[in-house]
Amino acid sequence: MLTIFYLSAVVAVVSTMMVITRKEAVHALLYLIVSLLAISIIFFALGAPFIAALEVIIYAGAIMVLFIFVVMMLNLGRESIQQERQLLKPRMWFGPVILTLILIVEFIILFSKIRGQNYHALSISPKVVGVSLFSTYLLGVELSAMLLMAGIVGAYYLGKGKKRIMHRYLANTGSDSKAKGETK
Amino acid sequence: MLNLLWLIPALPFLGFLLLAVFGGRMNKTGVAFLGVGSVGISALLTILIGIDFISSPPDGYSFNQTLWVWMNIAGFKPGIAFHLDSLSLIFTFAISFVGFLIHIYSAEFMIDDEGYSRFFAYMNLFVALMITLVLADNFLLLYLGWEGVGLCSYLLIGFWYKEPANVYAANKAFIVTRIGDTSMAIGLFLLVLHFNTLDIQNILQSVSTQWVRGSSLAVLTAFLLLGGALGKSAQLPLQTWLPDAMAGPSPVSALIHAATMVTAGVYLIARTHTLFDFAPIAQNAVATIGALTLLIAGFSALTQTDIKKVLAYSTISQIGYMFLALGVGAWALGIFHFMIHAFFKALLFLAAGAVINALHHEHNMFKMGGLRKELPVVYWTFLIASASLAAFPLITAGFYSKDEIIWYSWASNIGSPWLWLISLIGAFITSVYTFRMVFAIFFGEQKTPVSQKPGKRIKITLIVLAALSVLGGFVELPETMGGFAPFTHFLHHTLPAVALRSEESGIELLFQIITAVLTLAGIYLAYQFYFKNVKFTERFKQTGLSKFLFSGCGFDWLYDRAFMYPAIFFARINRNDFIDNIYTFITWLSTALNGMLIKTQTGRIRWYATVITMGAVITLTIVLVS
Amino acid sequence: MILAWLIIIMMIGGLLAWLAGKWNVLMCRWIALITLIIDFIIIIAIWVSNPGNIEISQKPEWLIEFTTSWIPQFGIDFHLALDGLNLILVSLTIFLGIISVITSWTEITEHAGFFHFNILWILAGITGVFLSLDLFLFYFFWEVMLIPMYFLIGIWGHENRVYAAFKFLIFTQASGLLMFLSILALYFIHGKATGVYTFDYLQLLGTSLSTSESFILMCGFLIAFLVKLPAVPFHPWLPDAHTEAPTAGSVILAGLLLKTGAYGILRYALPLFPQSAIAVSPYAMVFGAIGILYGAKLAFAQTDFKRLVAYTSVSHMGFILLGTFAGNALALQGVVVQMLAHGISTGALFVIAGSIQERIHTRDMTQMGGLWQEVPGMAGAGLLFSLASLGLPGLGNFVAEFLILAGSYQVSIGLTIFAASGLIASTLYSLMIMQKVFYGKKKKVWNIKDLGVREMIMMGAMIVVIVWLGVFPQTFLNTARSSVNNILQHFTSRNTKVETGSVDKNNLFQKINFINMIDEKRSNSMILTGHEKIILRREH
Amino acid sequence: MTFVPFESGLILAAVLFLLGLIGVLVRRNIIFMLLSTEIMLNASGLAFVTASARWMQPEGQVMFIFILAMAAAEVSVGLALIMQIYHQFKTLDTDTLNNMKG
Repeated sequence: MLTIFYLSAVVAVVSTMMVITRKEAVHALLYLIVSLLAISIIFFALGAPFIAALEVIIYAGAIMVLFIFVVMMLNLGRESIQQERQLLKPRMWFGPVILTLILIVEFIILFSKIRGQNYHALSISPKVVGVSLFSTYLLGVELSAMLLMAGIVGAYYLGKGKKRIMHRYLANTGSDSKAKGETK
Repeated sequence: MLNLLWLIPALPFLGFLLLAVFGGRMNKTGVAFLGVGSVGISALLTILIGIDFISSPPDGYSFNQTLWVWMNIAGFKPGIAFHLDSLSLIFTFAISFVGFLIHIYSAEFMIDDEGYSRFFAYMNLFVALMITLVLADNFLLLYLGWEGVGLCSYLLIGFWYKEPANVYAANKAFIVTRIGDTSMAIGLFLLVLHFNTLDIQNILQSVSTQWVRGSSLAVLTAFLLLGGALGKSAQLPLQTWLPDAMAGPSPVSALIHAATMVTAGVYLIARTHTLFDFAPIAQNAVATIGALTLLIAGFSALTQTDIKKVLAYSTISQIGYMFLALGVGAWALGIFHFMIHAFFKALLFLAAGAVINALHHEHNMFKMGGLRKELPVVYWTFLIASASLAAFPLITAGFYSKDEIIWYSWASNIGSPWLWLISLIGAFITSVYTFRMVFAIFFGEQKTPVSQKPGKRIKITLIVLAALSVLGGFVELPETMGGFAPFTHFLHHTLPAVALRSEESGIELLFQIITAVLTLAGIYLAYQFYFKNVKFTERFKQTGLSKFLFSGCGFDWLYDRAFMYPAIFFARINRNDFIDNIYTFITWLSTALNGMLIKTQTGRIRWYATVITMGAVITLTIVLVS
Repeated sequence: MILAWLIIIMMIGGLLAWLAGKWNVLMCRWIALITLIIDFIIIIAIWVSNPGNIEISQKPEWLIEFTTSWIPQFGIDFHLALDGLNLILVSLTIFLGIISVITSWTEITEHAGFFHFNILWILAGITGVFLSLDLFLFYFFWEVMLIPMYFLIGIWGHENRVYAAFKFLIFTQASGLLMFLSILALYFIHGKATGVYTFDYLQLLGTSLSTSESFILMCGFLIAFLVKLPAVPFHPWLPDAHTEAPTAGSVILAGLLLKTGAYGILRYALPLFPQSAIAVSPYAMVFGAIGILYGAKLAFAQTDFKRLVAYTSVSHMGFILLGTFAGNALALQGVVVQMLAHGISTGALFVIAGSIQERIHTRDMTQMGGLWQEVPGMAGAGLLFSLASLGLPGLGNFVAEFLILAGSYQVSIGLTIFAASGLIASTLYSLMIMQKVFYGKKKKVWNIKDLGVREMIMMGAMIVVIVWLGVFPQTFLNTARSSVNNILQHFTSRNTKVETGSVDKNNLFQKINFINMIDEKRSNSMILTGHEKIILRREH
Repeated sequence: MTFVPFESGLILAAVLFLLGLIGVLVRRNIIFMLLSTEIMLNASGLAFVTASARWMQPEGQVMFIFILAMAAAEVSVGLALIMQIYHQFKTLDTDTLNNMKG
């Protein structure tokens, strides 16, 4: 089990690194899928089979497909990669990496304080999770249902695309420039 | 009869109210009728009450009447209450009677003025308040009258308000007297602190029983009250306002700035004589200030060309004599001189007003001349008044009042040869400048044509006052002439008699002769220098000394530099209130800080994320380190 | 209940006026006027029905009291009470309210309904401040009066109105916040000590506080009141607000809002924290005296008519501060009269300034001059109220200033002499008004109308009141006597304290006095009656 | 059978989270930022699941499900927004999209 964990952890970390360094969006997405799959294995190793399944189905399946659709719809061509290259300058990595290094060191120090205790590596069955969800956390479920609903409505509204959604400030400046253009 | 006392001030006040509210809609006859009538009835009442008072004197030779309690706080209980005794009776009489005459005069004098009703309203108000002042039972009511007459003086000096100079003069008068008034107010606070009352009789009694003669407290109180008196009576160093006050109409100068209001200081000191008695230093100061003032003002009068300014300076000088009399303890004589002075000085101003009116508002007396034949009534009355002012021996009232003051400034137990000498010089100068004026106006060639001759009402007023200026003196004859003195006798019910140095009582006649001779010499000198031999005076006019005296001995110059300019400068430097800048700075600071915070709002998501990360780093570090 | 109605009538009247203003401007004016007249009749009826000379009592006694529960969870009551002091002030409030409605009859034409709503709500707030006896309620009304005032300045003000409105709001809000913190602290301290959590004034009155606690809490209250008063370092909001506000706003600001500060000191700062208040009283008196002269000096330097009058308020409020902390019957009664007299005289001067501005469209005095010929009636009124403001005897301000100075003289001679020079300064600026506005040569052909009937009635009423105050002040002194005596109780405790040992306060006074002639005993005897004083002196 | 140590799970979650963070901080393309956000969400989910395994409680997994739901909603709205932004501004560079600058 432990071997599987470490192996998939390495895969997850490496593929995630690839995600954030890719210049082409589709490549990054594919790496992310790999990362998600690796994490799903980790979930399994942690004794959460239901979550592992959800990770594969929803994350790697649904959400990533959504991403891919959007990337395809945007139809970003060669020039976008070119542009990406300009945007991604090596020196920009410097600051964030330093910050995160500090953070990881701190995390490690924090976690190392937790002395490992023995525990039963029994998997938690989907049934337990389901019961918990629909009894104790029923309100949360309802709320997330509403959130999803709102997300759908929002996405629909934004995606209608017939009318330009503009902030009134932008609309004003836009019409101003238009007016200027007309006078020319 | 005595119970009608409150009507004496109330009637003119009613006149004021009616004139103030309805005056604009009344015709001039109605206005004159109301204005003169109210004061007339008041004067009549005064005489009736006076007769009643003298014929059947009330207990303690004084009469009190309380109308209502003004305020009543923790035992401090001043009322609107009147107190009639011999002193206030004489003042009331002089004010209402002379006031009445001047009202008659003004009814004709002001007839062409557009502010006719306004004028009479102010004059009535003045009479009401002045009577309130002298009749007041307590210091607070006295202070009401005191400030009130100051106000009327302000209003009447600035009566022709379209001329900025008049308004300036009015402001000056009010402000300068207000300085004195403030000192007096502080004196009143002191009295409240120590006696918890402002009742004059009570206080005087308490002073004589509780305070120690010559104690610093008594001296301080006396000096504070004296400050008020100096301002009102235009004595050194607060005399500068009076010459400028001549900007008002002539009847105003006669009534307020010669006959009545300016002598309020004399009244105050006489009224509080016990206090001054307990403060010998203050009383000496009164005498000294009086002496100095009479000298300085006399010299200034000598160089003036404006007829009214000569009279103004002579007024200051004559009040100086009254102060001198009070200062040497000759209380009754000070009051006597006040009364006589009220007659002849009012007359002088009124006659001068008639002259000025006759000559198209010409004030410069060297542009007049030869009016003897043109205006005979004015000439004769003016001459009588001048003689009285110059103390022409034996026949004028001024002689009887002034001569005795000069005598007592030597003979009183607190008098001194210096005071005597100064007052003697003053008498000499008085006769010089008085007759200089007479010669300049009425003798010689006529330089300006006469346009308007005085009418009946003006003439009657002048004649009555002239008669009083002569006859008034015979109610008080010096020891050497029989000592018939009902006036002082009457006053001694209220004021103590003068204490003499015993060894010198025999030489009074000698002193009188010296004075009389000097007076006559002064008249002759005036005749020589200002009538026969004008060249000398022309040359004198060019000298710096003359200019110095002309400007009133430079007091105005000094005060402008010492107080006026600094005050204006001080007002200017901080017009916009520097304290505001402190708050403006706070505003500026928060705006600046806000500007700095705005800089962090770049609108870049990555920047925000970075800051959040930094926050996380810092938080975690703190958690770990602690 | 009648007290609550006083406030409710005004609030309802305000709402009605707002609604009415939508269709008929004249109707909203009449509604506002009638509302205030009803209130005025009520308050006068209360006054008349209560005999003026109320006996001196040890405990606060109320003519009328009204309590109902408001937010019981936090111990907040709707507690209103009337005694002599606030009876006078509420009457003044409604009187000046009527004046301000009348004065804006032709001045305000835009959004008249909302304007009258604001006026009535300000008045309701002020009345509430004067009447409430619950600290939370007090703070509530304190805020109620600010917001409409902000609108009043900000909407109907003159050229620089927005700046002035913000300045006013920030000053008063910030200081009000300090007061609110103090109120809360007092609430919790009292609650912890006794277990009763209440905002009720009468219960909080006896809270025992440590010296430092009491001092800090008192500062919170005092600063709020000093800003409102305003005392000198806190005054800069006043000239701007007064100058920029419409006439009615200036009248209410000067006549009433400033009085809430004075009232607050008398009702809250002194009785709640007597020891600390007494400890700061020498400093407060110094600031009062500085205020008198500094305000007068600034007034003298102004050329804007309204600004000048605004600074005179600073000067007159200096007298109030001086008198309040002098702490004897003379001075405190003087303070009561000063509140009234200043309300009337300054209000009247603002009305005059407003009506001049309405006619010649400027407030700059350098452009005026010679107005007497054009508008003799207005000039006469202007003269009278300038004289009132310089403290001419026979008018209300004199009585007040005399009593205050006579009272403070018993505490500190040097300071009083310093303050008395303010009398001279007040002469300077008052005469300047007359000189620059009404006297002198005409600068232009103005061609303007004198006071109309409406303005005549208004001026006449104010003249009657100010003369009445000057000649028969006893009417008001009697009404206020018991309240003043209650406040004095707290100063009496000071004297016992002084005698038992604290010496430093005496030293402080000695430093202030440059002619110190009060011996120690006498300074302690300053609130004794005259009779006792004489006995004391004889013993001496 | 050996079990996954608690610390290792957490450290993995931290590493993944920080990688996501680096992505957000470094990338200017808004799609990549959204992707990085997903990584971070996922990493936090991992932490929850680890904890759930540690204490044998289902709550951690429940939380993961909530996170999942939230991520789904977020992605749908976010992607819709990205499309709109791209239509309007013809760019996905967040640094040029700074109209919200204070």
